[in-house]
Amino acid sequence: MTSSVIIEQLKREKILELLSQGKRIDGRELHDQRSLSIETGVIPKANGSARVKLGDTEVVTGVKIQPDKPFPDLGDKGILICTAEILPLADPKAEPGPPGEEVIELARVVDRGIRETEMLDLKQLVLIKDKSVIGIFVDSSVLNTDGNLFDACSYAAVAAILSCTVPKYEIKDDAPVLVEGVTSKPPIKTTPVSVTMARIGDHIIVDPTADEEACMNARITITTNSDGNICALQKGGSDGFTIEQLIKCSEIALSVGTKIRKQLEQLM
Amino acid sequence: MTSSVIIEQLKREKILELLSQGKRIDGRELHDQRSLSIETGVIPKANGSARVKLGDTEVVTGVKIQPDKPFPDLGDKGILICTAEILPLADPKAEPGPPGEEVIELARVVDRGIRETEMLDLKQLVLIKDKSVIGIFVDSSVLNTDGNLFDACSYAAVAAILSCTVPKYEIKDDAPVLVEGVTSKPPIKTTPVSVTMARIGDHIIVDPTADEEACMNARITITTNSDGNICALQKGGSDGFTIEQLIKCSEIALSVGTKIRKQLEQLM
Amino acid sequence: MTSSVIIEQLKREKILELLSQGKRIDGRELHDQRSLSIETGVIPKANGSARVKLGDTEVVTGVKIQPDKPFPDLGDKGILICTAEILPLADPKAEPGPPGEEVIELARVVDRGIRETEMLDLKQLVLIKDKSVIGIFVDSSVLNTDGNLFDACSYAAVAAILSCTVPKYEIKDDAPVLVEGVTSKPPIKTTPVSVTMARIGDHIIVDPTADEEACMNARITITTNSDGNICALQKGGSDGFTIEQLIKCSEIALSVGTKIRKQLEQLM
Amino acid sequence: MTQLMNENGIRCDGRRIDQIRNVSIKVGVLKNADGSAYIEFGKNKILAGVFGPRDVHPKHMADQDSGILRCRYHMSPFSVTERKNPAPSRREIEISKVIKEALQSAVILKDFPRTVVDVFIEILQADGGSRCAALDAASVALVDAGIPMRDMVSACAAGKVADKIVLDVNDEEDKEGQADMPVAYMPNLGKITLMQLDGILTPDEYKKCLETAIGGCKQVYEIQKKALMEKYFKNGEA
Amino acid sequence: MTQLMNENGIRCDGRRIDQIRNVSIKVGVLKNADGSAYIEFGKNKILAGVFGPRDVHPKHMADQDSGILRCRYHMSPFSVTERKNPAPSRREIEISKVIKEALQSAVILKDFPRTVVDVFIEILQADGGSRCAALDAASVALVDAGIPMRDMVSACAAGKVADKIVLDVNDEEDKEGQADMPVAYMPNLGKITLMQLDGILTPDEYKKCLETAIGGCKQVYEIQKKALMEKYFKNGEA
Amino acid sequence: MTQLMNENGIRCDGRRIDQIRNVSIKVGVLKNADGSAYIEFGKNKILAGVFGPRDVHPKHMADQDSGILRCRYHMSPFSVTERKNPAPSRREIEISKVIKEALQSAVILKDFPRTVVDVFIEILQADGGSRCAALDAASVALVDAGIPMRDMVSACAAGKVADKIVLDVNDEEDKEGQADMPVAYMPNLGKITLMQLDGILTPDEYKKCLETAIGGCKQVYEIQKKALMEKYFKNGEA
Repeated sequence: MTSSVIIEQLKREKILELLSQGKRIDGRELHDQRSLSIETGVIPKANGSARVKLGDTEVVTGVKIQPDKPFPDLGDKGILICTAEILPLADPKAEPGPPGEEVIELARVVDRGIRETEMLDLKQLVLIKDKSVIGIFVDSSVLNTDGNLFDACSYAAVAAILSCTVPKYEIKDDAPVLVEGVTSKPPIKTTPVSVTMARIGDHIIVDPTADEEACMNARITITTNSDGNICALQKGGSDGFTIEQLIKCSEIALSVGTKIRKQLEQLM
Repeated sequence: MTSSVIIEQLKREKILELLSQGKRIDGRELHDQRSLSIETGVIPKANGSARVKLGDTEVVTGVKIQPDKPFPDLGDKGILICTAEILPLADPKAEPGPPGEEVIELARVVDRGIRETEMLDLKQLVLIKDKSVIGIFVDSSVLNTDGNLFDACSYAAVAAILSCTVPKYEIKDDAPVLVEGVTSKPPIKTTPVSVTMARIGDHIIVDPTADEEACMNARITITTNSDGNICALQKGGSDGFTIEQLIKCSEIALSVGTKIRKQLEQLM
Repeated sequence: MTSSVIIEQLKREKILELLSQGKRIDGRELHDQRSLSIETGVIPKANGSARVKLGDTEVVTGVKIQPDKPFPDLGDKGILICTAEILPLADPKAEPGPPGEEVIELARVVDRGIRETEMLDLKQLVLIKDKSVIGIFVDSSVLNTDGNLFDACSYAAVAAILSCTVPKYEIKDDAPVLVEGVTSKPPIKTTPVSVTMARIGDHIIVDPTADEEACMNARITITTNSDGNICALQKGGSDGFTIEQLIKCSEIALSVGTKIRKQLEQLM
Repeated sequence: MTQLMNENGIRCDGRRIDQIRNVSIKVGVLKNADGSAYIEFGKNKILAGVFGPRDVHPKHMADQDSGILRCRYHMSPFSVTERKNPAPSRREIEISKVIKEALQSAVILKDFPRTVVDVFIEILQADGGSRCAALDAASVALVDAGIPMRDMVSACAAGKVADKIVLDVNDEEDKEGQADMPVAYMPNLGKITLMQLDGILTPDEYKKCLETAIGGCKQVYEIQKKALMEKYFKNGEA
Repeated sequence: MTQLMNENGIRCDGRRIDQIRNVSIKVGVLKNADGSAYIEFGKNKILAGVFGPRDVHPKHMADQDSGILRCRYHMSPFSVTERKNPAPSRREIEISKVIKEALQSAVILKDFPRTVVDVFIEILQADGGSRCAALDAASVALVDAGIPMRDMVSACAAGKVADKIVLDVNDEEDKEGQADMPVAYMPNLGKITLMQLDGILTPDEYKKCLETAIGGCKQVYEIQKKALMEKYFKNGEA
Repeated sequence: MTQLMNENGIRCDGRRIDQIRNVSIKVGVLKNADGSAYIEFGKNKILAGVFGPRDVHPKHMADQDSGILRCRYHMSPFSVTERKNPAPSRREIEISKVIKEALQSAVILKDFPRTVVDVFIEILQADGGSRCAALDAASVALVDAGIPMRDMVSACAAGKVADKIVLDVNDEEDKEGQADMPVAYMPNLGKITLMQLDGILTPDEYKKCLETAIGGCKQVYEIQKKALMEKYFKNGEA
């Protein structure tokens, strides 16, 4: 234990020393993301799926689409539910059991990025108003952690949705019945892209690794849509940002997001 | 810690010494309650509400009224559910999480006091027999503890019910629909009043404080109705009562209850 | 504590020493079961019940029969659910609370023994296809543990089912209504019998006691039906069996099962 | 609706108003428990098992100066008309608490610091008055376990049925009657250690009901003693 | 559907776009807590109670080098239109976390190793902006508890309603408006310690919204100070 | 209803009765785990990750004389046709137990007292025989983690389909077939460490089914060895 604590400490000092020269420990520029690979269709039994690697952070997302009852007072909309889980095999510190506050925050931030950008036109997913709608369940499982789970899960969820096919249901006797072999594309309106940044001292870095997260003062995740608007935001971490830093972060999120959006939209 | 233990010990000795002279540490007579203040309408978004201070014990109760399905085999009655919670900010010993046996007992004793006196005529709360009824949820939150939570919660619950207004529902397509702006009084049949007493040695004292509860041998809560009958009773604590003490307690509950009932009924 | 550990150790040595001479500590032959007593009708308020003593292992099973909704996609079958619980009064090591993996395995093995042999013709338990069926709940409570809970629970569950009576329901307004005073026999197709064996060294023993289970290398439970077929099997324990041992175990299960089946079928 | 009492004052199960149901208690019925008892009280069928004094888990619950008492009152899924979910209900948690408090001043645990005595009660079949019957069995099981006791705890309910105060309310009377008052009593010390009331009584009825219940407790006490005699002094001989 | 803003730029509750709702804060309202505050922020009615520094349970959560901060944001069942289940929802768990993080750099706990400061927040009645109002009360309660602090934390939301950037979004505006941005700010250190956004903003609107929210935080800060003055320096005298 | 076998003894997925599905195993696929493997077994897609030997939490589970083994078999919500609730089902808890017992006599943990080896299995996509495939991956992941082992554990099911004993039952055959018998086998020690059976077999079919399954286990063993060779002795060289 002791030796690993010392190594952690040395790593932190190195990260801070390099940052003071405008450099990062893995050679990236401050506003560079790690290499991002996206593979879709990895779970053929799901209606949509994607496996994302963002550096060494790895996520699989599966989309399940099935008829459901609408939420009360939302009878004119389909259901969208996004969850996230850090599998215990992903991280020596992850533990089986009910999700802790970090995992709940992760799932809710991924969910809001998709919901608040209005990526899916949920009004097109109604089978019988107030009684039966299509439910879209977007479940993300983190397979390996190396920082920035927010973006990795978000990209995997968006990719899985973009690549999914929606089964067709007919109404018989007031109940939905699957029409075999007929599917359609999901009703996509925009492509949300989240970009997570860390503040370490006065430096804003994009896509922090686990080592960088261990040094960060504060974190921010900003999700933008295809029109260049800002649609969802979550600040984290125990310290704060100045207003100038927050404006800079929004600019970074837009410019980095544009590149990622192109990569995601190739999946459609 | 040690010094506070010593103070607790001295306080206990003082309480016992004073009791042997027929006196209480806060100057009350043995069968006096602490000053009781009741304010209703404190939560305007609720259908009824009350904030009760019984000495330093403080409770807020809110009443929510909404359509619900009846319990099986009770299709000709509305639903009444009373809960109680000791908020973690009420007491350094209270903890967040699922309720322990003390809190469950507290909630159930408050509930029975209202249910067994038949305070509400639940038969008047049916919308469609066996299918749709009005549900009355009476949730009490303890904000500060200083003994005798039973009576404080009970008075707050009764006051919130007495002061509530019942929304009107119409049946459309077999489902209840709210009629805006029309309300009625709840179907009140009687005003239950609980009186909690502690036995310390051979003394029966009314409305024990937390310090007195720490010295008590046994506890009893007796709820009476407007007709001077005894309707619910709960003995607690690790020691017992003689039959003479129990009869005396019922007499005290009736006489103290009469005063409280007047104070409560002014709220109607 | 220490002295009881020493006694446990001596008992284990004795069991192994006797086994090497082909003997068991309680005088039984290797393939003998302990004495089995079965009493039915012990819980008159249940639709069927049985109290089983297998040596000092003791179980009560109650059967409750009531209308229920069918499982999705199984609208043409009644519901059968078997549970098991080790009551905290049964064993100093048992604890109140949600069931652990041992108890879940126990319940699932008992359930599969009844389900996989198709003891009950569930197709005869449909009231309205896809909407309303008869549910049979078979709940076993272990009252005292002395090894081989699998067989004791299984015999109690089978006996309770064999001796139960099924109430009659009529359909009124699409809902099942009990017809008082009319019952029928359950739709029994076969009588499953489970036989549990332990391997200690190279010896296969039938119906191990708790002391023998503490020495065993591996465990196997084989359930056979009235036609002499093998219908369910569960291997347990941290070591394995050879293929020859597994074939021998199946033969033992069939021959021991025949005796037990006769005893069970007398209850019908 | 059942007629709860006929014109001769005979109740729906044939009893007089001052008569308890048939009660039988068997001591030492569980091999693994340190003490145990099985009671049939009317249609109630209840097992009580006692373990301890033994180490407390979790340890922070232990009392440095005394043993502690824990109680669990639990109903089997098949014990009532509608199958009961096996998870403990709020009702079972409350009853566990009042039973524990009813036994607490009877047991003497000062000599067993840092230990616990666990009382586990299983309702195999429930009828009116199951908490009293459970207490009666638990009290006998504590004696069977050799736990030092100041007094037995004997419990019986009284109630109001068809406008009469009656002893030992059964299931139908509990559901359709006017009041139910379970009482636990230490017969030699003369103390009531459990008392609850659901239903409406005038002050006079309240007194009568309490006295009636205590009369029932005294009858139960004789049955408890007899059951212990049967185990410990076969054929009534010491 | 409510009309959220009239032709004169007046909002559905009569406010101008740059106006916060009525806010009142009372300090030291709970007898048993080490510090406490009650806030009414529009229709929000919120209690915050602080305990500590005190021993940590469970012990493995303790930090050898510093005190830790814990937060619970909880809604009463009667606080919202539809009765809320009392068990904490995922939303409440997330808000508890962001509130804790918003307070964390304000409190100085280095001198209290192995202890915890617990902040308990109860939403008695919820309106738009309840997490900001909760933070405002919690921050004052921490001061009342005597916890050393680098700065106050003052929180207020801004948002987009009827195509305008407005200060302090209320419930109707939150539900039917276009964006909601809660912000917490340390007024002397100039740091934003909580920030979230739901809804769609152009980059220019984003900047304006952020500045508007910070303006609101500064107004709240004055109210927080006044409330503390009232308790600690009666009549404004030192 | 699918026709499970044609007149030429060819199964619904084109296999002969004695043929296993395509199996591929990749070793060391997870960066953070001490050992890992990914298996595709028919349509099963399964990850296994091993951590340890490492400290046990909670501590009271530790064994003073040996390391302990823990197992979790878990299905992703998207792994099956109907979305699965992420909370572990009773079925998953039972399978976790039988997998742990199947591996227990293969691992040698005597030299690691007071530690735990955790085996985490995630079913990303489920097909018939997922517990066997999971075991095959877990066994390879244990080797990859450097845990000392007496033998590999190789698993494969056999079953009865269309009145024939067949090797390696797939999903359709499992659902509509007559019997399914998963078996795990230590190929060098000749021991069966997992065995279950659902379905009806005559004594002769039982023997044949068991032998068929063991034949499958031996085929899987070769694939497991090849996968390890590929990682540890590139191009088959030592």
